[in-house]
This record gives sequence, structure tokens and C-alpha cells, in this order.
Amino acid sequence: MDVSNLLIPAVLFFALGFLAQGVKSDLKFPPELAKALSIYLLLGIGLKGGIELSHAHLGEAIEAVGAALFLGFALPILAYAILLAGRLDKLNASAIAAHYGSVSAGTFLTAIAYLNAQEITYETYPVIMLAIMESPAIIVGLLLARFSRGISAQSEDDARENHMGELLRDAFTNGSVILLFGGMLIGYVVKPSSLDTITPFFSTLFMGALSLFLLEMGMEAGKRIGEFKRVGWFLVAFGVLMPLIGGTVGLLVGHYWLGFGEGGTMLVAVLGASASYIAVPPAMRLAIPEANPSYYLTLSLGVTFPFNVIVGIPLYHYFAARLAGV
Amino acid sequence: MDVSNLLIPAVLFFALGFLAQGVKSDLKFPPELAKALSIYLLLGIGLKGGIELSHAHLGEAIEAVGAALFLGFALPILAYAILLAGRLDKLNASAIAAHYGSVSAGTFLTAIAYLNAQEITYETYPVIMLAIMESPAIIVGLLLARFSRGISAQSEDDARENHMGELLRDAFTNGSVILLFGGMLIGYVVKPSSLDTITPFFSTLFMGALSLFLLEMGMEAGKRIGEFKRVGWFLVAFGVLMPLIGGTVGLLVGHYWLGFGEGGTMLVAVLGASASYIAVPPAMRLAIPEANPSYYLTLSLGVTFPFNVIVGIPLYHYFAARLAGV
Amino acid sequence: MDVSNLLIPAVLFFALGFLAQGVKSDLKFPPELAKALSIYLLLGIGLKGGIELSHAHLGEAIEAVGAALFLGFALPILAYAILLAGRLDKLNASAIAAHYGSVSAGTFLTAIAYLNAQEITYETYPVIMLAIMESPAIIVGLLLARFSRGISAQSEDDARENHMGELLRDAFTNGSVILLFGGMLIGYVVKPSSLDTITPFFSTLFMGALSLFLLEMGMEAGKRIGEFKRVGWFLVAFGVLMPLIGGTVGLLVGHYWLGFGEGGTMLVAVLGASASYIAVPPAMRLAIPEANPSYYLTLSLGVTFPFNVIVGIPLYHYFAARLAGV
Amino acid sequence: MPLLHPMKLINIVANMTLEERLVDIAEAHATSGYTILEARGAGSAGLQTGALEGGSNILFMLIVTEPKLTEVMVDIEKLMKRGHHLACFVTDTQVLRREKYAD
Amino acid sequence: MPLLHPMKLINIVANMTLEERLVDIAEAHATSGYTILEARGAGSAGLQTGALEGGSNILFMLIVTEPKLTEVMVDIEKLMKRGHHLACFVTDTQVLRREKYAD
Amino acid sequence: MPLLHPMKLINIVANMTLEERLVDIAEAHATSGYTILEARGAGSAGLQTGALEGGSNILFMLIVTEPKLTEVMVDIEKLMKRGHHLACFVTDTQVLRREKYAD
Ligand SMILES: Nc1ncnc2c1ncn2[C@@H]1O[C@H](COP(=O)(O)O)[C@@H](O)[C@H]1O
Ligand SMILES: Nc1ncnc2c1ncn2[C@@H]1O[C@H](COP(=O)(O)O)[C@@H](O)[C@H]1O
Ligand SMILES: Nc1ncnc2c1ncn2[C@@H]1O[C@H](COP(=O)(O)O)[C@@H](O)[C@H]1O
Ligand code: NA
Ligand code: NA
Ligand code: NA
Repeated sequence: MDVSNLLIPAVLFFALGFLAQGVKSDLKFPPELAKALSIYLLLGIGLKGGIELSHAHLGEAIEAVGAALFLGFALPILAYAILLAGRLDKLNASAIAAHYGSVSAGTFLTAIAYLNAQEITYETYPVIMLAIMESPAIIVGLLLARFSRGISAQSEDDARENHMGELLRDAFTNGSVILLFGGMLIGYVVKPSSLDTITPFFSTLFMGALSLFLLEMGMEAGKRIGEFKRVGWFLVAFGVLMPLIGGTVGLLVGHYWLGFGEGGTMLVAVLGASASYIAVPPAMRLAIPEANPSYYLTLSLGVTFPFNVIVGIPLYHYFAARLAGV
Repeated sequence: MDVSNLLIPAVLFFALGFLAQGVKSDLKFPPELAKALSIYLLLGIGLKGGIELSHAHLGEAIEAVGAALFLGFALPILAYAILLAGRLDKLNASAIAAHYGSVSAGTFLTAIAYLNAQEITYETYPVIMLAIMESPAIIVGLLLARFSRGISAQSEDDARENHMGELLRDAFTNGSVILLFGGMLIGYVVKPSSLDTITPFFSTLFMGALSLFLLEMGMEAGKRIGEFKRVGWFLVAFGVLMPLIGGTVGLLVGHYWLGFGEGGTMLVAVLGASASYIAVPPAMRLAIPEANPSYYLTLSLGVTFPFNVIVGIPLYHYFAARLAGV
Repeated sequence: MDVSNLLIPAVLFFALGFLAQGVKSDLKFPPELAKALSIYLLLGIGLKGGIELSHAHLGEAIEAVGAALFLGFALPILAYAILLAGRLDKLNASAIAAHYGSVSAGTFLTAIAYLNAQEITYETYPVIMLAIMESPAIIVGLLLARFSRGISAQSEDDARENHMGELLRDAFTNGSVILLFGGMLIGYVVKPSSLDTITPFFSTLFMGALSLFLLEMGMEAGKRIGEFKRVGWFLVAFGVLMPLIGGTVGLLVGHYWLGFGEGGTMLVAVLGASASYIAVPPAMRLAIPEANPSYYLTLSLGVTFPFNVIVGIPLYHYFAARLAGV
Repeated sequence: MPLLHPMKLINIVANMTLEERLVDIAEAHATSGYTILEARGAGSAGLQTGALEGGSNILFMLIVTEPKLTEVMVDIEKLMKRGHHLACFVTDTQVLRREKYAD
Repeated sequence: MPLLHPMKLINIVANMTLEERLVDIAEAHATSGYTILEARGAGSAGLQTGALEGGSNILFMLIVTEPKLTEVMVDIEKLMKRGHHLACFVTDTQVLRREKYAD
Repeated sequence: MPLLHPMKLINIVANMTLEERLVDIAEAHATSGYTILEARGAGSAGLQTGALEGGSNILFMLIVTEPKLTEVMVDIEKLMKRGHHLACFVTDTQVLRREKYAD
């Protein structure tokens, strides 16, 4: 594990934002800029995924989708069990669990930048898996919450909130899902010469825009440190433990199930290890309003995200390389 | 008319936004992003127009400007007559008419993307015509409204609002006009080597930024469907009929008057067919406050824009090709 | 001094914004767009500076830093003396002085665009000097204000505001300083192949993004003309005089001390002549709340900025060329 | 002076995901309109910096007549009972043109 | 406690194109200042999503003394008479530092 | 109707650089939260167009009980004494769920 591998723009911009917050800089980002950048990045990943998909081998793609569904359903259940074991109440556990079954596009893209910088090749299926993994974890979260509330709670008032069809629709029409799948579809159906007209915008600029986004997310992560006391140390510890567990599951799935090499296995580990802070929080706001958003945002953004970017990525890479026998 | 021609990013992004709204996705765009993109796009068109103008043949350019003025003055009068025939009150008719005499940059650019995708060449004068057509329609709208109000209404209070000089100044210092003409002037006077420094920003990125803008406009269009009942079915029908009329006039002007080929004629048809939703609504807010903004925004953005993008463009292209004997 | 040299995008976009305001156009920029662009530009300059630094000759770099510190400390003291001579109160004088010891990135970049357009080469050290010059002037401003207030004013309430350590920390953790130095550090430590991934975003687009920013700043400058009466004609005159003095000092430092050629000497003159409107105003808001922000914003943005862009840059260039014997 | 008429101004600060629900409530009670502003802040649901959708607030403003106030409060109370985090505060106000605001 | 002084807070929600007119009104009555916030919403003029200038609102806030309230209301009423779509509501408020606000 | 409880709404319009100070004041008095909106405007400190940090306002809103109002006003008054340019106005309001707001 050579630390100098972390000297890539994505990681350094993140660290800069984090440090700026640490030294109480008055640096401020317009709130809308982060939102604009996340729309751009999700579309860009989607497009990239769609282009990859159009070159993909069908059997392998289905296999990867299967593995993504497995991770998306299994990891939140695992997370839920751990949280309950730690005596967290069921509704907060459900909401947090959903975040860990989903993925962080920022972390994933940092991992891609990390691999690119070292000129390590990787399978392209993980990009597709990323898009797939947005929804299942949300659904599991909903189901866990429904189960937690018990049937008694289903008063009439809750009709809309608890109508399963409505909730499933929400999981699939989530803004992030629309951007990722919409982008994927466009990347898939548009012929290459037409796509070329938008490549400079969505692809050539991508890594630079990601850097700016990560600078901002570094600041966001830094701001959450002040909330650690509020969420309690058990949860903070969970925010470090869970990515290690998810990463391990991801490593195993990437290597043994999907037969990926060093790069691809590491990316699957990152999918397993990372927690959503764009798509899932709004979904949980609506689906599990009883849970405290401060818990899940602090964990995914303030603990797991920086942990993965600084410690996790080189760690998963180290083990992926060992598994691959590099 | 091969529908697969519509599988270009511009159209698909628009459709994605429209559909996202249709499935009630919670996808949200920061309001300021749309405004930033429209500033960028107007400047970009202006610059492109200015560069074209510096290569243009003077006589042909003057001819095109003349045709643009004709369209800009004639179409709103036609629209006004139709609306009055449908028993709409005069002030709302004036305001709506102004929108149809002006143009939609988004629709025009989608048409350009459509032509590029099929590698159909086109005359560059329509870009200049686009800039010219912003102001005349606004002026016609003002005149129609003034005429509708009658002299009795000219109370002292209305001094500022109705002072003709003031109103004309507004038509020519409209933000969109400043961006289009300012960009045009800069594109015209700056020498190519200097322009090259800003080309990556204003030109290479252009089609990608347009896609993002159209995604957002698709959502905006989708949101207006809920207002159809409010504006009434006569107006909704007008929103489909008027582009057909304007498109036909544009086809005739492009082919017979300007002698353009397949591509150029189609673009003039699009200029005739499209209705403004960026420049004219704010102008009408100030000049004809009595009109209901819900009417003109719903028509131009919710009816005519999607109609042109999905149905109009291939239609105008089909006829332009027939006229050109292709 | 050939005026046609001013026909470059940066200057023309600025002029367009200024004129739009002059003709009372309703052109509006989303406020957040300016802030986003200034973050982008500061990071971009920082990165460029860091890359230059990694190729720089250590001795020369230290020399340039020394000169920057000299300018940053000396110019505000000079400005303060002039303002007091003009009978301005001490606290306003301190706050305004700080602005003139610091620099305007927008003016500096316009000067770079001006040199590029004429294919005049320049030393790269001024970019580093630009970053250095943000902080000293803020510190001088603080010290002058502290001195102006006298010891009597140090009530208990003022503890936080006047604690010197706190104020120095503020000067070095100022948002602009973080972006410039953070960018510089990243540009310095990241290896070129990794930097290449973000080059299209931060470097290829740079001049275009600058143009958009200057369009907006032109409007901002135009809006301040209405405040001239409020700040008084002595201060307006100071806003023209001080850049001439700072520019002269800069010319001398660039030519005699640093031994720069035509381009580099002119850039040092611009550093001396320009006044901050991004970094220093917020710093003064906190450090010298008693001063009137209307004074310093009107001067730096409404007087000195347009003066430098239109008159100053060609003027400093003329003298730099004479000094260099070109 | 043009006449001013007493009305109630309802203010709700909530996460932006709640926007559609609040608009639905306004429409269900046929108010004449509503106003929304982007907001940030902090509260029992933690820090809302505005950078991410899950951590962004809106300020939702609704001008209603006294009888409608009661109806709307019942619906807001329901949202809160379900667990939604929001701050709701009502202020007396006076409007120009009473007829603009539905009864 | 520092003294608080009764004043009137005028709130106007209107399309952003009206901004210059509202600023002119504030300046014509020599108020000590004004505050503007970007807004969205819906009303008799339809949906104002904020994405386009023609469909974007502002919330214009003006703190005035009781006598100035009357003058400003007359001007706002004129705007409305001309047909402009806007919501105007006035609230009692209390300011710190009475002297900041022009009589 | 769900019960509404009288509280005080403090509004402060100030340059955005003051945000941290205002948040510190809210936290020092253990309020249940605070709300911030981006604003523009003009006042004794000149034009605040919102384009640059030195010329951008925020509207800071704080709901407090009557006793806390006094404490907070003292702190705001201190800021003003130091020279900071800001407008502070307090409005009577009524909240849903009294228990949300710290005493
Ligand atoms: N005392 C308060 N004053 C002003 N705003 C508040 C207050 N308490 C809560 N809020 C706002 O209401 C939002 C939701 O509050 P909460 O339900 O406590 O999370 C917060 O994010 C704040 O923006
Ligand atoms: N009842 C209401 N409550 C809050 N805001 C309103 C209300 N009615 C209108 N508005 C706002 O005022 C703007 C102009 O209203 P209108 O003149 O009805 O179009 C709307 O776009 C809304 O933002
Ligand atoms: N009379 C007023 N009405 C509304 N807002 C005001 C008023 N006076 C000042 N403000 C706001 O408060 C900010 C600070 O005021 P000032 O301290 O006078 O510079 C200004 O930028 C305005 O946004
Ligand atoms: Na995960
Ligand atoms: Na037209
Ligand atoms: Na200087």
C-alpha cells in the first residue's frame, strides 16, 4: 500500500475541502453548485454505463446484475442486524441499513481515478452494477421499516405513506435512478457519432468536475464531525466497521462469483463498502420519516465517505491485488 | 420520416425530463442551473452567429435579415387574428401572439443537432435570423396591446408603462437580445486566434450543455401539462396549430424567398414554428401585465415546444426535403 | 498603445456587461453563478501556479515571493497615508487600503489574455506572486485598524474580534487563500499524468469561463456607478489614482528588482495596480466592521476594476515595453 | 390608503423532499397559491447545509383565511405525527386585495 | 433588553421582472434599504418554477414606518391596477435600532 | 385545531460573512435550530447584489421563547455596536408543537 497512490486530484480535492473545514476557513460553496454537479456526474456515469453496456457480453452483464442485486439486498439486511445488535431502534436501523446497501458514486469515481492513475485496468461491469444498486437497498429499507412498525401502526392517515405500490414507485423513480438509468439508456441507444457531440461535455470534463464535487463533499464531510457526539460513538464505529464488512463481501463477490481481476474486484469491493448520500437520504426522508436524518447523513457522509476515500480504497485495492495474485 | 432520426441526445434528454415528470419522479433541478445554461447557450449562439456573419456574403445576409423581420412582424399578427377569432380577449391575444413571432433557441438548436446527426448541411444565415427575430415580435406585441387598450386607458399612472420610447428600449435591451447581439458582435470583431481561447468553452461544450438544458426544459414542459385545463382546450389546440402555420410560412420563406436548401429551409421553418419561452415572457410581464402569464408559458413551453421537438422537426424536415427535391 | 489590442474576449465581455447595465437592460445573472465561477477561477489559477512552481527555479521563486510580500505590505501603507491625507477616517482608510495591497484575479487574468492575444511571453512567477499577495494586505489592514481604534476601544466584548491570533488565522484561512494555495499544492504534488485528467476542466475551459465571469463583473461594476455620489468624489479619484501609483511601483519592482521582461513586468504592474473584490471584502467585513463596505466595494469593483481593464492594462504594457526597451 | 385585510401566514421549514406533500396540502384546500424559498439550517434532524437533497430545506409560505388555517394545521400535524421533521409557525398578516385569496 | 421599536414589514411576492419597479418604489420613498430573496410558487399567474425568468418569483421585503406604509401601499396598488400579478402582505414587526430606518 | 403557541421570530439580514457568528449565537443560547436563506438587497452598507461574498446577504431566522429573545437581542446588539451592518426585526408568531423549541 503505497500512500503516494493517494496523491491524485480526486483524493486531494476531497482532503482540501475536509481540511478547509478543519481550520474553520470561511470558504463557502453555493449550495446549488453541489446539486448541479451531482446531476452532471450521475448523468455522466449513466452515459458511460450505457456505452459500456452496448459493447457488453450479455451473459456477463446478467451475471453482474445478479451480483449487484445480491449486494443490494443482502448488505442492508446485514447492516440492520448489526445495528439492532447494537440496540439501535428498528426504524433508525432500517433507514441507516438502506444507505449501506446502496452506493456512493463519489467514492466509486474516486476509486476509478485511483485505478486510472496507476494504469490498472478494470472490468466495466461495475459501472452497470452501480446503477442497479440504487434501488434494491431502498426497497429493503422500506420493507424493514414496514416490518418494524408492525401492522398496528397502519392507521388510515398513513395510507399514502405506507401504500406499498407507492413506495416501490418512489424507489424506481427516485431522481438519481432516473439520471443513471436515463443516461444509460441514452448511452445505449444513441449511435456513436451522435454521442460524440456531447462527449466533450459529459466525458472529457468528467474528472475535473468530479474534483470540484469532491472538494465540496470534503467540506460537507468536515461539517458533520460536529455531529459525532449527537449520533453517538456506537454509530460512528459502525460507520467504519460496516464498509470493512461490505468491502469484504464485495471482494469475495468480485473475485469468486464474477471472476474479475484486480481492478474490477476492487471496484466491487467499493460498491459493497460505500454508503449513499445522494439518492438514499431523500428516499428515507419520505419512506421512514421517523428515523433521524442526522444519523444517516452523519454516518454516510461524515464517517464512511472519508474513511473509504482515505483508508478504504487503498485497502480494498491491496486485498483485490492479493486475491488476483498480482 | 424515419423516427430513428430522433434518437439524438438533444431529443432524448428532453424526452427523459418530460417522462421523469410524467412518472412523478422527485428529480429536481436547481432553478439557477437552468438560468445559467440559458445565458451560456444564448452567448454561444451569438458568438457562432457573429463568426458566421464575418464570413457571410453581405447581400445574402441582408436578404436573410429582411426575411427574419418579415417573419417577426407577420407571424404575431397572424397569431393575433387567429386568437381573436377564437374569442380570446385582446390583451391575452397580444401577449401570446408575441411569443409565436419570436423563436425558441432550444427548439432551433435541437433542429441543428438533428441535421448534424444526419450529416445534412445547412445555410448559416438562420443563426443570424434567430437573433434578429427576438425583438420585432416583442414590438408587435406592444403595439397590439396598446391598440387593444385604446386611448382611454392611458391614464397618468400608466405613463411609464406605456411610454412608447421606454417600451421600444425594453424590446432592444432585453437580456436575451443583449446576450445574442453582444455575443454576435464579439464573434464578429475578435480575430480568430483570440476567439480560439474561448472556443473550448462556448463551442466544444455546446451540444452537451444543450442536452442538460433540454433535460430541464423537458421537466418544465411536463409540469405545465397540469395547467392545460386552466388555459382551456382552444388555446392548447392553438399551441399545436400555430407552429404548423408558422412552420409552413417558414418553409415557403426559406425555399422561395431565400432559396435555401433542405437544411436551411427546415431551419427557417423551425424559426417560424417555434415560440419563445426565454426572452418574450419577461418582456410581456412588463409590457402587458394584464395578460395571464399562465397562458403564454403553458402554450409555448408545455404545448408548442414538445410538439416541435417530437413531431415538428421531422415534419418540417420532410417537407423541406420535398421542396428541395431531395 | 494600439486600442485594437483590447478587442479580446475578456475585455469585450466585461464591456458588454458594463454596457448592458448602462442601457438598463433587464439582463440578470443568477447570483450563485458568479460565486461558482470565482471558485473555479481561483482553483484554476492555483493549479496553474503549482505546475509552474514545480518547474520553477528556487532562487528566482524566493525572489518573487519576497517582492510579492513587499508589495503586499508596502502598498496598503501607502494607500492608507493617501487616504488619511484626504481626511478619510482611519477605519475606512484601513479597510480600503487592504483592498489595494491585495490583487484582483479578474484583472490579472485579463492581462494574461491581453498578452496571449499579442503573443507576448511572460515570466510565470507573477502567478505565484498573485497567490502570495492575498494575505499580507489583509494583515496590514487589521494592524492599521487595530492601531486606529487605539487601546481604549479594546473592551471585553471585542475579545474575539480583536484577538490577534484569531485575526491572523482568518487572514490565512480566507476562502480565496485556501482555493489558491490548495490548488497550488495540488498542482505541485500531483504527477503530470494524473493532472492531465483534470486539465480539460481547469485549463482548457479557463479563458471561456473567465469571459463569462467578466461579463458578470462588468454588470457588477456598472451597478456601482450609482453609488459614486454616496462614496464621494475624493474616493472615486483615489480609485483611479491608486492603481496608477501601485502600477508604477509594480513596474519598478518587476523591471529593476525582479529583472522581468516586457510581459512579466507588466503583470507585476497589474498586481500592484489592481484591488481585490473577492477575497478582501469579506475579510474586512469581519475584521473592520466599522468601515463602510459600500466604500470599498464601490472603489475596487466600480472604479479601479474598469479603469484597469480598459485604461490600465494597455498603459502598464506601454511602460513595461519601454522599460524592457522593446 | 388601500385597504389591508387580516389573514394568516403559515410558514413551514422542512426538508425539500416534502415539497410535493406541502403543495398537495395547499391544493387540497384550494388556496390561491403558495410560495417556496430555498433554505438551509439546523434542527432536531441535524445540519441542513443545502448541498445535498437529503440535507436541504425549503421555506414554504401559505397565506390563508382563518377558517382555512385550521384545516391546513390538521394536515401539517398529520405529517408531524408520521415523524416528519419540520418547523411550522403562523403569523398574523394583512393583505392587499382580499379577493385574491380563496375563502 | 435592547429596545425594540414597532415598524411595518411589507412583503411582496412577484415575478422577478418586477424587481426594478419595486426597487424604484423603495427608493422613491427613501426607505433605508430593502431585501430580496429568490422564490418560486404558484398563483393566479400560474406555476412559477424558478427555472425561467418569465416563471420566477422574488420575495421583496421592505421595513417601513407606519406613515411610509401608506405611501408604499398606494404605489403597489397602482402596480396591481395595471394588471401585475403579485401578492402583497404586511406584518407588524419590531426593529432593533429605530434610527436605522428612515422616517 | 392543533394548538398554536406564541413564540418570537427573530429575523436578521446581514452580510453572509456574519453567518458563523449568528450560528454561534443561536448555539450559545441552545435554540432548537435556525434557518438561513440567501438574500440580496441594499442598505447603509450599500448594494448587496449577491454576486460576490462581500456583497451578499443572508436572512437568518430564529424562533425563540420570550425569555430567550432578550438574551439573543443582547448579543445582536453587541454585533451592531462593534459596527456590523445588519437589520434585525422581531415578529410575534405561533408555533405548532411547543416542545420542539427549547425553553
Ligand atoms: N428554533 C428554530 N428557529 C428557526 N428555525 C428552526 C428552528 N428549529 C428548527 N428550525 C428549522 O426547521 C428545520 C426542521 O427542524 P427540525 O424538525 O427540528 O429538524 C430545521 O432544519 C431548521 O431550518
Ligand atoms: N395564498 C398564497 N400564499 C402564499 N403565496 C401566494 C399565495 N397566493 C399567491 N402567492 C404567491 O404570489 C405569487 C403571485 O401571485 P398571483 O398574483 O396570484 O400569481 C405567486 O406566484 C405565489 O408565489
Ligand atoms: N428598510 C429595510 N427594509 C428591508 N430590508 C432592509 C432595510 N434596511 C436594510 N435592509 C437589509 O438589511 C441589510 C443590511 O442593512 P444595512 O445595515 O443598512 O446595510 C441590507 O443589505 C438590506 O438587505
Ligand atoms: Na454499499
Ligand atoms: Na416563431
Ligand atoms: Na494591488
